[in-house]
Amino acid sequence: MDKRAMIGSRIAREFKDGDYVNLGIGLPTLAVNYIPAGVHVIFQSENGMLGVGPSPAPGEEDKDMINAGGGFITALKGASFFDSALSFAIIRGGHIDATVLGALQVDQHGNLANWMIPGKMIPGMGGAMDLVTGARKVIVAMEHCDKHGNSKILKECNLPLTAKGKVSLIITDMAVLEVTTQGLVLRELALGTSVEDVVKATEAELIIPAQVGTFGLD
Amino acid sequence: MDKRAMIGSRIAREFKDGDYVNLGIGLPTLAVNYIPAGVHVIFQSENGMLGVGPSPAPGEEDKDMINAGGGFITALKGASFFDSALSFAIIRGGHIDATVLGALQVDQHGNLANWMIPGKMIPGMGGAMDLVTGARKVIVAMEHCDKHGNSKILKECNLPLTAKGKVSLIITDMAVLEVTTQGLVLRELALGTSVEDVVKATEAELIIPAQVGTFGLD
Amino acid sequence: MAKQISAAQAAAMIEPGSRLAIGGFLAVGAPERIIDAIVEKQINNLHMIVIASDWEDRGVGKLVVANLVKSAQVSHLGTNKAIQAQMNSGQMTIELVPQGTLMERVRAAGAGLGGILTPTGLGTVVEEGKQVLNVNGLDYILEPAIEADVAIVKAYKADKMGNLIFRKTARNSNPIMAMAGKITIAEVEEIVEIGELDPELIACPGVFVNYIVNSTEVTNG
Amino acid sequence: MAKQISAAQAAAMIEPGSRLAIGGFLAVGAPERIIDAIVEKQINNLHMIVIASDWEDRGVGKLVVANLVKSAQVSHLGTNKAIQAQMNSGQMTIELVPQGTLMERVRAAGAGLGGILTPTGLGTVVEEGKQVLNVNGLDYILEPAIEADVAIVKAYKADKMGNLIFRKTARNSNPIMAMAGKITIAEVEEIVEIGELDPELIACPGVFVNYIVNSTEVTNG
Repeated sequence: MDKRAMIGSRIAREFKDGDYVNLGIGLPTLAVNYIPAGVHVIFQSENGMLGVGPSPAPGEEDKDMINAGGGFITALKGASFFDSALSFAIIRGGHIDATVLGALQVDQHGNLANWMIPGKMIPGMGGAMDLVTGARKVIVAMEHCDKHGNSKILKECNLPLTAKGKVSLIITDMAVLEVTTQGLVLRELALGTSVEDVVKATEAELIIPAQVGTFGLD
Repeated sequence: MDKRAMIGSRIAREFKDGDYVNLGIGLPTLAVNYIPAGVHVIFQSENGMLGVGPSPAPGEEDKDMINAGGGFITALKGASFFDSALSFAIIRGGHIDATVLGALQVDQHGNLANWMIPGKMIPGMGGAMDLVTGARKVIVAMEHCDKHGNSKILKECNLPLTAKGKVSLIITDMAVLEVTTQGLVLRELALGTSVEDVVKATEAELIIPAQVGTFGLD
Repeated sequence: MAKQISAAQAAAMIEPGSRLAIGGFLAVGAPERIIDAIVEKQINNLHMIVIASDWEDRGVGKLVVANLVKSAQVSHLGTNKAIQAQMNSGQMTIELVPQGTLMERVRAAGAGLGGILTPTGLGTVVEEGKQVLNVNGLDYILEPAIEADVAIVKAYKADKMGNLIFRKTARNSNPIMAMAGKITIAEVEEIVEIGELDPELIACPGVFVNYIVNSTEVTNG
Repeated sequence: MAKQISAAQAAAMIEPGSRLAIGGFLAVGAPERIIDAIVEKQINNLHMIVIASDWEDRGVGKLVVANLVKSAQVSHLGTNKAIQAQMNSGQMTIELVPQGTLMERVRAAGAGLGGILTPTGLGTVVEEGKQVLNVNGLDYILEPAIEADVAIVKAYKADKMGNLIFRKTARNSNPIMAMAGKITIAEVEEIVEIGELDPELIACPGVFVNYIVNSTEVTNG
């Protein structure tokens, strides 16, 4: 099973009809392929539009139409264009229902680190700090472990934070975890993954309720 | 001679070609009739436009086209419409070359009082405080004395201020006075008015230079 | 997505005692039908966030005349004798706010900012009782954001997603007030299909708008 | 009124050591011709206020590659290896600013405000060394306004008064940067007569624009 597709399809189930959503670049954008029929989600691109549509066909790119990752996009009916200050007023002001971002680390307090590794990689936070601070629901979508097999879900982030205590849901290739005031609750297991697998792959403490759901590609 | 026309024509001489100007309601608006040929001044209305034109012909009023005083207006070619926040960003941000306002009192320190008489009249400051704070040049245009013959140009304003130390020029039916760091300098006399007349009608201390110009309707 | 409702339904959403941010400037660009419906339903004890108190028979002045407003944040009262009388009698509490400061404070609420730092009002009564901060050598008054329970605005047209376009000086405070409501209701002259508005012309994206009221529709609700 | 000049004349107005606010997002909506002219004239020691450092061969990245930038306020460097190398070597001083904070600080300068009060960055390194203020029970970081000597922006069309309209996502930071320059220069794809632009569509009024450069015109300056 394609891990990334599975994460993308699970993200898509978080959206309600009429939601305004900002998807971070990379993995989160896969969610657009799995929005259920009858659910209309309006995607924002923080460089200044609402109503982002699919990528253009080759040869039909418009030089003035990119998303926040620099990729060419199209506009759906009902789209609007605006300047960056209004775009971040929308974000910071709590008008975006959900944002989905990747992470270097996330911890059981809902802290997120996704913008720099000191001494190694400092791309800058771009719009991520505003998104995580302002969106009504912050979803982290990522592979559960890094390429060395180390857990990215920690008791305490040790990389510089993007925002403190703002993450509410973590969706990985292994599990769906909810950040609660009690701690990190295991809500769903990926098909074929056991509770033990998740516990073993997670540095953070996990609360395992009696009922744990499952998810996976249909 | 029409005092108000004389003041209006004198105000108009303060504007340079290409200036962006905000005129307060009442007397200051008379200036629009005296802009010299070849001088193009762009008038702002703080409710959200640049490029205010003359009043519409009777019967041609547009319900959505008023100035800040509530009077019907037209738009000139090159006009633009925007929201109130941008309108005051323009004002507060120092992008308006000159504003002309009436006054209840003005004093030799450049203080202005034009928005309330405690216990009597509290219309509110509207946009006046922002205009006086933000415009590059603040011109007060008014009759020299109130209807009881008392000087409106004082050593110290005793009504609540609109802004502190922001007035740079005072144009009345008797004189043009410049606010300097030394004090209030008599720059011009209205035709038919003597230095003594002005001194007598002014409570503030006046600096009388060797050369004093004159103004009046041509 | 914005839901189409009647002016009466809009008024029915407003609780007595609500903080209302209402668009318009001297009643131009004012949501007259929703204001009428609030008067009709006698929703009282309101706090009103407006540029001006308009006229006694037009704009938000009608709320004042109907004795529905207990307090207001407003920049200008000069055109409405009723509000001045209610202020003098103590029936209404008024915070006079410079117009640019008012707009920026409302925008701050909509934009998730805590307040603004403005030079407007320094050395005047507006400064009294407020924190003054020095930033890079200049003084500014800290003025907190102004939030609203419900924003009621007027636009020229809406599409069914709630995207709004405005006409001439009737735009004024409307796009700003729309940002600040926990719920935002837009009264419009025409509702068009999605895709009919020029995306470059939308001065208030639908993300700020929850409900739309067609002002030309006869309400029965 | 805006004066039409060439890209070379625009560059000649910029002093070495200037603070430049430059529009664009990953080089979309970037004033490429004026950037080229700055490189041509080797105007150095610049401070650059930009959303991102773009690519090495497009947008403001070209200024970095030409070693003309000594410091920057920027939200994202990830697409430009040259700026990361210059940052690591100490050749360039970088203040990383969250994108929304950057835009709002630049807007504050243009709007005559001293700074902003934002929750973005609380509990992170962005907060370090800054004043945190509590307003109505919530904490906000005080971030001062960011002023520019010269703002250089890119628009789709200008009229001869300097009114600007933009196209799609090429609008981005341009109307905001335009507000903050002591001098503002707009590079545009077409200059039209006064009256040809729809007054409702003007996203940056000419009051913010001093000079216009036609990007399609061959410069000889």
